[in-house]
Amino acid sequence: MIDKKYPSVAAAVADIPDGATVMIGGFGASGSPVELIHALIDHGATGLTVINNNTGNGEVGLAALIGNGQVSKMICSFPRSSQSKVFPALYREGRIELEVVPQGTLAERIRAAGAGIPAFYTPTTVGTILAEGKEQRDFNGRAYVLEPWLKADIALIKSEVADPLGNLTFNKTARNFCPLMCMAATTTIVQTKKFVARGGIDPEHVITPGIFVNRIVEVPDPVHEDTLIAEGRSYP
Amino acid sequence: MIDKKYPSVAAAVADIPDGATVMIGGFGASGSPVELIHALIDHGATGLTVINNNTGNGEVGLAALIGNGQVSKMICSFPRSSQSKVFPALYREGRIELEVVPQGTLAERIRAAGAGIPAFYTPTTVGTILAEGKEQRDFNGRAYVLEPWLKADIALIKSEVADPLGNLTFNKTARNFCPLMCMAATTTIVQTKKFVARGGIDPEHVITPGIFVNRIVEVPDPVHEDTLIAEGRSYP
Amino acid sequence: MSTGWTREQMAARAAQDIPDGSYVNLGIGIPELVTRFVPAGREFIYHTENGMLGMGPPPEEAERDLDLMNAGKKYVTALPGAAYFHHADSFSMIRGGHIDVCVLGTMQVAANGDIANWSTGAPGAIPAVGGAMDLVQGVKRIYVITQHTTKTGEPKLVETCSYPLTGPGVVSRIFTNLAVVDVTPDGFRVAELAPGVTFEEVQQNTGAPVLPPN
Amino acid sequence: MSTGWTREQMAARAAQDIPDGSYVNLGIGIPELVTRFVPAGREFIYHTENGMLGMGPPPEEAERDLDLMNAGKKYVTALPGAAYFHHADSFSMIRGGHIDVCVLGTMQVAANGDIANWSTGAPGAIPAVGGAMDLVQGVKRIYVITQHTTKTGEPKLVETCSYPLTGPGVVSRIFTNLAVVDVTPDGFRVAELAPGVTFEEVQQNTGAPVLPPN
Repeated sequence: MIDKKYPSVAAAVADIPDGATVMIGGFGASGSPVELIHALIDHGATGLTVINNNTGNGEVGLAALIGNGQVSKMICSFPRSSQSKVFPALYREGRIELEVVPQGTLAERIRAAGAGIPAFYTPTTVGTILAEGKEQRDFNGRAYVLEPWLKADIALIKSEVADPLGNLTFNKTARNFCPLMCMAATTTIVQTKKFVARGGIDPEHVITPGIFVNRIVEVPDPVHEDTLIAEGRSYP
Repeated sequence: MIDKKYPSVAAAVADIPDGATVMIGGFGASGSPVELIHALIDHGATGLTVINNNTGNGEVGLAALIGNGQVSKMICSFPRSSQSKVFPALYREGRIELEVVPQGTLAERIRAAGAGIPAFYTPTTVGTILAEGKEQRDFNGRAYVLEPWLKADIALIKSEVADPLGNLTFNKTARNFCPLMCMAATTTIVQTKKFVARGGIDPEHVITPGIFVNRIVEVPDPVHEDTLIAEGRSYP
Repeated sequence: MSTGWTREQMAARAAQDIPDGSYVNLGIGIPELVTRFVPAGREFIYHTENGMLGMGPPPEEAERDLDLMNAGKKYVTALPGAAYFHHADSFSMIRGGHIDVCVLGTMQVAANGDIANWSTGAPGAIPAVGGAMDLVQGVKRIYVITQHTTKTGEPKLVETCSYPLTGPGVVSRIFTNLAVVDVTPDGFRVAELAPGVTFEEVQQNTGAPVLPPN
Repeated sequence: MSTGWTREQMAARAAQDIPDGSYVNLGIGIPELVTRFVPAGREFIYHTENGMLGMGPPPEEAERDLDLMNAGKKYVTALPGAAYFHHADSFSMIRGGHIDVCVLGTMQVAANGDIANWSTGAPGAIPAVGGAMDLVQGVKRIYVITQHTTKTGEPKLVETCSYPLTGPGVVSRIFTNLAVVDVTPDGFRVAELAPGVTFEEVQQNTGAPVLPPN
């Protein structure tokens, strides 16, 4: 019987190589897979390209991964926020690369990778400096730019419920990029709050079908990034 | 308070004009909005372009709409089946036009229309006669064809549960093209088996958000196309 | 000179121009106040880019779900009839033209409807675009609420944006403290003046020619 | 001459080559028999194009749900752990390379892996492609199960397909009644002969050169 469960977050991330491209689910703190990210810090892989909407907050989770010098490039839509200090400092020192992608284009490029669509046209960025260097083309009298798919080696994802086949549900707006990243990574690693037997998720309510998931770790009481930040915590 | 409910299938389809492009949900008999289609037959609009995976079965539903001479063009992936007689006969007489689109490309073109993506690249049809006349291009050493979005004026959809805002769920594989067509039509008309108050659908379980739906008609005991065909029925 | 409308009055005036049943996306800042001034008998449904329709007001602290945020990363609630969805679906709603109205703040708007509200273009600034460029290209109607001038008195309604554009030719109407200003094929045109504000005051505080009300 | 393997034996032989835990899409006809010959200790998860993973066997008539069909429009069941999804997601699984194995029937396969299984190209025939072209381009491994020759004895394994292609160079292995045949850079190569069948018989019934087993 197929069972994608792994014994620990450490085991689940143990083979992530240096130089990997890693998608990390979440929008700000909502849906951030903090335990998986901290396991990746313990694991120590470096030279990572990380894809996330943001660049982390405080000194935990994604910000801690960046602060630990493991990330050489960020691909995101919004690299600053009121509580992000680690990335801006490194960026100003020229120690980390940045590719800014509009949020909707970021989502669509990730979906395209999962869907086998190598490129698509979108009106977003037309007439702006972010369209510079992009191929442009008119359809029905309107201008669009060509955008390529965005793939990853690894996705780190937080789910609410998972079953042994990898079927997932998410909690509220913690869903955000997660179902798309599950589709677009070669190896999708999930930490789940609840692990249920087969049949424990109604087939009508599955958000991410198990075909997009490779490894599942049960983390029954996940910490929330916002809580850690409110407590002034840092990692490691 | 927003309430998209309509009093009857007749009222919901009353303004569909001659020459409209109409998406009809369903895969074969599964998910076919039979009552809405029969209302469209009663309404009598002609010169329609219909988008569906198939061309109907027996002499009810979509097959009856075609048989009634209201459809001038079909866009579908699989226009024949063991029980489809109406379309093949008209097609051989040159009385109806046909555009065959591979099933996955059909789904993706419809989604693209709903998502504001005017065109995308896909490997499907490369090296076949269905790629003739299509723009072809290599990405990462592999050939792809360019496919345009596919929009419609109207979508006729069958749902399992709907609320006044137009949030929808579907029954099992009756889901098929329905959520995509809801996104791609200017006016989406839904017949629902159950109509519930706001809050009657868990926000986590909504399949089609109400923003993609314009009109809802409650049809509590919908006939199933397979049942009508087994009974040898025809319409009108 | 009268300073015209308050922040709340600007939001209330913008809300008047949003039809009943609209799907609405609100930018951060003054646009968020629109929710407090929905005209009687109308209902708007709020979309947030990170994946929800039917967004409600902030929760009591005890009822917070840390996973229920809006695009500004503030805690919110879900109203009955809400729906959650992923980012690709959320931006399909935006890019596909399904959102009726987007109300944004801005740094500059030009007489041809160009908007610049994402970057000052200053050297060393970290570029951060978020969903701004998707919104201005995709939403059916782009409204702007803004003070008519910067804190130092510089016009925000200008002939040509000096900051990098968010999108070209997309704004249809601007609600400022001084006036409601339409973007027309002939440039800015005052649609309505705030109480005590004269057309001349609007012109003096605008960096491009302004046409009087029709 | 031995006729070699039966339909069931062909399906069972194909099933041997599908790894445990595979996501599998089965074409109509002999490929459907694969579900009956899953090797002990293995589990396959079946995908159907119309929107389900975890497809189970046909239901008892009393337990039928008329809305629960497979891509061949036959009534099926959903196993525990199944998931429903819409057509764009379903073909994302296919096009995006997430399905491990697709087992198809065919009219012709060429020595370079070209497959023709959707149309005879006959004048007046109504073209009907369904999901065939998506499957052959998207699924990681394309297997074919087919009689080695047509009912009239014509080879189905040929030098060049005379029927319109479904996809070029996509087939990796063919399971016929006579042999298991690999498509290699050097053309057809027999991997295994059915009991009582000789290599010469396979060559005689094939429309292109065949290499002997390695």
